[in-house]
Amino acid sequence: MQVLQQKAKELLESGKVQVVIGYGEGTGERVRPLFVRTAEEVSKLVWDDRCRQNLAVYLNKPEIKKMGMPALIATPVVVHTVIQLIAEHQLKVDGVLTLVVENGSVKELFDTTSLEAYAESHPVIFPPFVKQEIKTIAEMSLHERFKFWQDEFSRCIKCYACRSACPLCYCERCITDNNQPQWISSASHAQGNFEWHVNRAMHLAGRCIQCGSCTIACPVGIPIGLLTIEASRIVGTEFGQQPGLKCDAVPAMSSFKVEDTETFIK
Amino acid sequence: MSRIGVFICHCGENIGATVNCEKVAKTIAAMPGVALSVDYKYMCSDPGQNLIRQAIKEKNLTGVVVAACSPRMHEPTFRRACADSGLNPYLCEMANLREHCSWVHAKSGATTDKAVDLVSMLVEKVKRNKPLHPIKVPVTKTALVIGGGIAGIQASLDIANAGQKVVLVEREPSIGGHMSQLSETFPTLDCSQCILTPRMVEVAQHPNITLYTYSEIESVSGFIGNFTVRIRKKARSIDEKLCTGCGNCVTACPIKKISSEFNAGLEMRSAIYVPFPQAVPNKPVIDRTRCSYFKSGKCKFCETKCPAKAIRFDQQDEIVEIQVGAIVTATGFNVAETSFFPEYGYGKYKDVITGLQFERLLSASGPTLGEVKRPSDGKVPEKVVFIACAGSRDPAKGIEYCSKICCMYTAKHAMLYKHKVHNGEAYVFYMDIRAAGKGYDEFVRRAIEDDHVQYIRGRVSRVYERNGKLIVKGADTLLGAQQVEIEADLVVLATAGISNNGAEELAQKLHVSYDSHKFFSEAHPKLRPVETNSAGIFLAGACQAPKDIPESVSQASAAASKVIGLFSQNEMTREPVIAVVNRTVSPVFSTCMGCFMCQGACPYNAIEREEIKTRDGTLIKTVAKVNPGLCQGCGTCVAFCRSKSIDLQGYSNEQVYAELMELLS
Amino acid sequence: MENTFEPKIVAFVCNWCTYAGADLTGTSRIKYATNVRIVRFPCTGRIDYNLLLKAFAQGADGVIVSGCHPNDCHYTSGNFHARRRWIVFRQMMEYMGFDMSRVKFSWVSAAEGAKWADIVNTTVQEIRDLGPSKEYAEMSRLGVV
Amino acid sequence: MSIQNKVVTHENLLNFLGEIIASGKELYAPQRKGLKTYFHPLNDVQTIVFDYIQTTLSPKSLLFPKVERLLSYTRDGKQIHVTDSSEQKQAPDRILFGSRPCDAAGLQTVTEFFRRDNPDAFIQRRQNALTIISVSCTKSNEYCFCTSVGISPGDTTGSDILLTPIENARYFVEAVTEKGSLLLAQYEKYFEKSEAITKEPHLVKVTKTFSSTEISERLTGSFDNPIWKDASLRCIGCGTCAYACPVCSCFDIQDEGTNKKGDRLRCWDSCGFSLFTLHTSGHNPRSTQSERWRQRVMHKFSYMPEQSGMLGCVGCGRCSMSCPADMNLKEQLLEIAAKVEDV
Repeated sequence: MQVLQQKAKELLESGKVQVVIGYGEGTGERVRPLFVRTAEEVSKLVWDDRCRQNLAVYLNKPEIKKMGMPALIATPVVVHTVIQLIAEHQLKVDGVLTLVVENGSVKELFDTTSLEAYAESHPVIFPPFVKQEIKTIAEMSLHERFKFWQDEFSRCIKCYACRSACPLCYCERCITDNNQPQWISSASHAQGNFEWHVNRAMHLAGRCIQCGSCTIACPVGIPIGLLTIEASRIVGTEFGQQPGLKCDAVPAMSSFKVEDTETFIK
Repeated sequence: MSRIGVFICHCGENIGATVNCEKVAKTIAAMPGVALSVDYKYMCSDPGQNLIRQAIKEKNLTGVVVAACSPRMHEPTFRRACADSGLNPYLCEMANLREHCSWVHAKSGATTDKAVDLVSMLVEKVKRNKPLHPIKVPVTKTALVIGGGIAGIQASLDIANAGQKVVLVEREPSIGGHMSQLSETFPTLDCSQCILTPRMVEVAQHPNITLYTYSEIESVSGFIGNFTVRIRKKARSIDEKLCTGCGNCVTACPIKKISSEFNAGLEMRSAIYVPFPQAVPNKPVIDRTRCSYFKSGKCKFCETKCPAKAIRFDQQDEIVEIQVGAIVTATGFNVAETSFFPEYGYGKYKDVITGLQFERLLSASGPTLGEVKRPSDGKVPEKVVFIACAGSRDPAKGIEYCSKICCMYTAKHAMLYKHKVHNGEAYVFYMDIRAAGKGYDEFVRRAIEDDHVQYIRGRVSRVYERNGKLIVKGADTLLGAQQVEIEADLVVLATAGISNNGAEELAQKLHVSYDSHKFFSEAHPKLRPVETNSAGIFLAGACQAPKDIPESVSQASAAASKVIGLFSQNEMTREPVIAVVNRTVSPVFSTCMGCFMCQGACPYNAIEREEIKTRDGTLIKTVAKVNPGLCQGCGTCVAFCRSKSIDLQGYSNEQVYAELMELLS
Repeated sequence: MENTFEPKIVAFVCNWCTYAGADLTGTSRIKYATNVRIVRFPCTGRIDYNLLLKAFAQGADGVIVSGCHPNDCHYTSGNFHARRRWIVFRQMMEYMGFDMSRVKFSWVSAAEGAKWADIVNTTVQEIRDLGPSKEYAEMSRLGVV
Repeated sequence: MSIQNKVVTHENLLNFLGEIIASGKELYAPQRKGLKTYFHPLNDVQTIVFDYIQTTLSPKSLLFPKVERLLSYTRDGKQIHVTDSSEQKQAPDRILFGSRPCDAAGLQTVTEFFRRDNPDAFIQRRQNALTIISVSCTKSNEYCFCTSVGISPGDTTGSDILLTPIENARYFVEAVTEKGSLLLAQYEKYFEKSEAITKEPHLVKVTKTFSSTEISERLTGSFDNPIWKDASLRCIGCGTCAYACPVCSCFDIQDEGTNKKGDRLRCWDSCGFSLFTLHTSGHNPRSTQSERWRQRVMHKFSYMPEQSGMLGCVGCGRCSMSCPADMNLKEQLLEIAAKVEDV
């Protein structure tokens, strides 16, 4: 924690960055996003296991962009996110200084090579309970899966916290906010909820870096991240592509191979 | 509120006998927004079309649905009829009641119900149609021809003679291509250079043609009518204006052991050289990879001997940027080397040569001045074996296709050999003789019957050396696959025609597709053989597939006529069924987030980046923009766009959604 | 007892291959079931998976999606993109428990008039055997007070 | 109407609730799903959860559901038939058990909100058919601030019956309204008469940290204060706070259907979304998140008191608790109290 504060101080004092995006103490036991703009404030930065919200979501927020060059305190998945955002032209490589803590020291990831090398050596690892959930769903019959998701979605209130918490849901106008035509019913009935979750999964297919921020954000506890994890798993299995590893990656879903195989087209 | 006119066609009995057209018309008349719904015997007839024209005027229609045959048949007809009455033609849609309904179903209530559905969905669609206007694209009336072989020369001359400007780019120091290397041409045996060189000179002197030799295409951007091409003029190391072409430099050059490209490696050239005596332009070039001065900083003999003081060692490559409206790709082909064939000695036997090398041996301008002398010892070969299909039609070699020209030139080679070496023996191993073409089969027969060339149907399994002779082992399949062994003095391989070096790279610069053998792909194998899938880029000659001179020339003329057709108008009109990216007010400007997924999805490279800036030039955001000149309207981008910021005119999200909703309501 | 259920089936097809193929079915006067309604698109690449969802939401019993065979796309690659999209969409829907046996994907070229008739007839029969699709359409009422 | 005081044992309370279910009424009570607690209709009183502070979502949806059909239409040719759902729908008799005093106060605000100007028949009917049995708070957490907004852990506002846990697994029962008295009278056998009991010793102490009237005053004129920008930096713009809130009542009217049939639906909406104020022209009067956050606070603590004399907040703390970015309303209000200058 101290090394991080020290690094933040150096970066702010040298003028290399104008804001350090990190975590600070929040309500009760919680941590919350913190935007440190002066060297005096660096002591507020905290760094421990509670720091799970994907802070890359703030990189494109206009108010934060206006502050100037940001340094982003990153967990491994956040590094994947930064790479994916670069690949999708939402971020320039030199538009953010990514800070990772490793073996008690802070490393600056400032270019394609350092970002990609870090991401390569730090693959996304699911916590055991997520692995268990994935396994449980995989073992369900089609009908059981339908019931499972229907039960989960029945609590969905369409607050779109999943969308807002996701750093890759950066559209200014989400498909669900379209009304000509209204592709996704804005009502939170079973069908509207299903449409929303199918679309979210499809839109994140081959893009979801599996940070779990959506699941954490969901106020009604839907394990919503499992959907996008699955979408990325399908893309990985079928087309051998994984998001968040290469800054110049061609998006899996807007490319194709003549050799792509399927068995369902007659 | 829409005022849609619906016209149900009986198509005589074709629809009327199966579908209850009156009932369809009546049901549709009750739809909201339908101002008129009628049925008629023959809508495509003059009175039928007049019905539409009148109704548009009288009822002030805002849209028309004609329920008749397939839109693939009569859509243009009815759209024209609408346009006649001042209704934008894109406000007219067709429901397919014939091919998709009456012709495939029996007369029944269900068939009529289906007809009602088909019409009603189009009514809902057309309510959301927007007037569209053909896209006008200005045309720059200059053509770029890439490649100065016979195809490029022919295309250039045809376009230039039609009064249009041409820029011809050739990467070698001279134009002429493979044809300039040939001895005589089948089936008439006229001298290749005699018919080619006048054309080369014509190109050089033509006022409408700008010639860039020793130049390559650096980059191509833009679209039909409006390409920007950057050409790299490689440094020739001489001042072309001063050079008189005297040749003193070539004589002076001490580096003389460089294999001559023109003579297919059968002769040597110097480091400063003119590729061949009839070269156009007849100006030397310094091969910097071989020149002593460029390698070690010493020599400059050529400069000393140049009376015109034209040598320029410090010359730099020059980039020329030009604007063109059309591009003809005529980059030709190459032949596989003998080293491609392990069974024939991997190119280690000097007297196993390619057909192209044999051409040089036969040529009066060649290393032997037209006398057939074998490369190893200069002896006149007494027995020559020609092996056809060397590589071609051989999946094991990765070349499944027929190289097409070899049967004919092998016959020619054998014949010319016999003409020159009267008592020599010529054997041809072949798989099939493919001599389709005017006078072609007669030519082969002449070789066999008049010139006694011995044709053996079978493959050669091995060529090896024994006592200074080349032993050719093969089988004669017409004699029950009997083993044949010939002691030859010279073996000529009709090696496969393959795509030219750098073809793939060029295709990528041009964004034209190419096949697995890196030959460029035509837009349609039957109906659009000289076009590519990139509008405004055409194909001529062997860059598309191996072909002979007459075929290359006719394709070149065809490509030229396409270019001339394009240049016949100042503006080109294109179908407005294209994708558009939305634009809205500040501060959003467009809901496009600039992720450019659409760019990857577009087969036509029609998606560009547009920077939205404030008045003082600060970048606000970069968004996608569709180039209307390139977009062909497939709509693949539309389905990819997550924020639904891109839409396809004519098949917009709103339109297709409304169709579906009506259909299932 | 004979199954008299007449399913409602929507077909999303491309203009250049399957639409033209269905035209050929007509010109060849090959008869097939009346249950299918074609919605025409320029290319399979244009077909949004949301249309499939909306079709079932509106009470379709089955959906056919059809276009040019691989390598035959009028626009060279629209069908390849579509294929990739469907590979993911199908699996994703099944992950969420949606029965994809009501969706039939096919390649029908402009020359395959008979194949089109066959696709329609077998799809109608299969959907008829599955019975009406109600569950998804009725979900628009679930959760509404 | 006088408040009749009774006591009930925990066992009898469950018997009482069980009988309500048996009588065919819908009973909504706290139920657990994973780590979250919700008000859900139930059949088995044993599944009722008692050890919660606030439920995850407020009971607001019992009056103001997340999706509600207002009307349906069908069309035949050019004839259109509209069915007004308010004329058709019968509100079911419902008992809400386990709401907290803050929840009950919230329900009252929602009722009031929809009663003003044009009384909303849907919500009124549901309110009439709803009997609210709240349970006083004996525990609180760092998110609670009811006392700062004029409510207390034993407040009867909005409840029909209030139960306050007292010693020996019993509850002190207050019948607050006629509706409450009637219900108690119907199930008299489970309740014992009692003298008035002082509730305070049994209730949790929630310290009053600010004065809402002072906040309201300070907010007037704070529109352009930079505090909004700083405070909303970490807001990610979702609708969680509004949807968890027992008071927020903004909605969006959606027409769903085709040419032939369809419904008009009323759906929850949130001022936190940028779409909320987006005009057709593309102009958005609240184009930044700070403006939207300001709207949320101002509406609850300045505009509502000004327009209707009601606060738009009951201090339950759900908005802060459920916020994915830990936006804390109480903290913000304290900051306003400290920072915003008097006008």
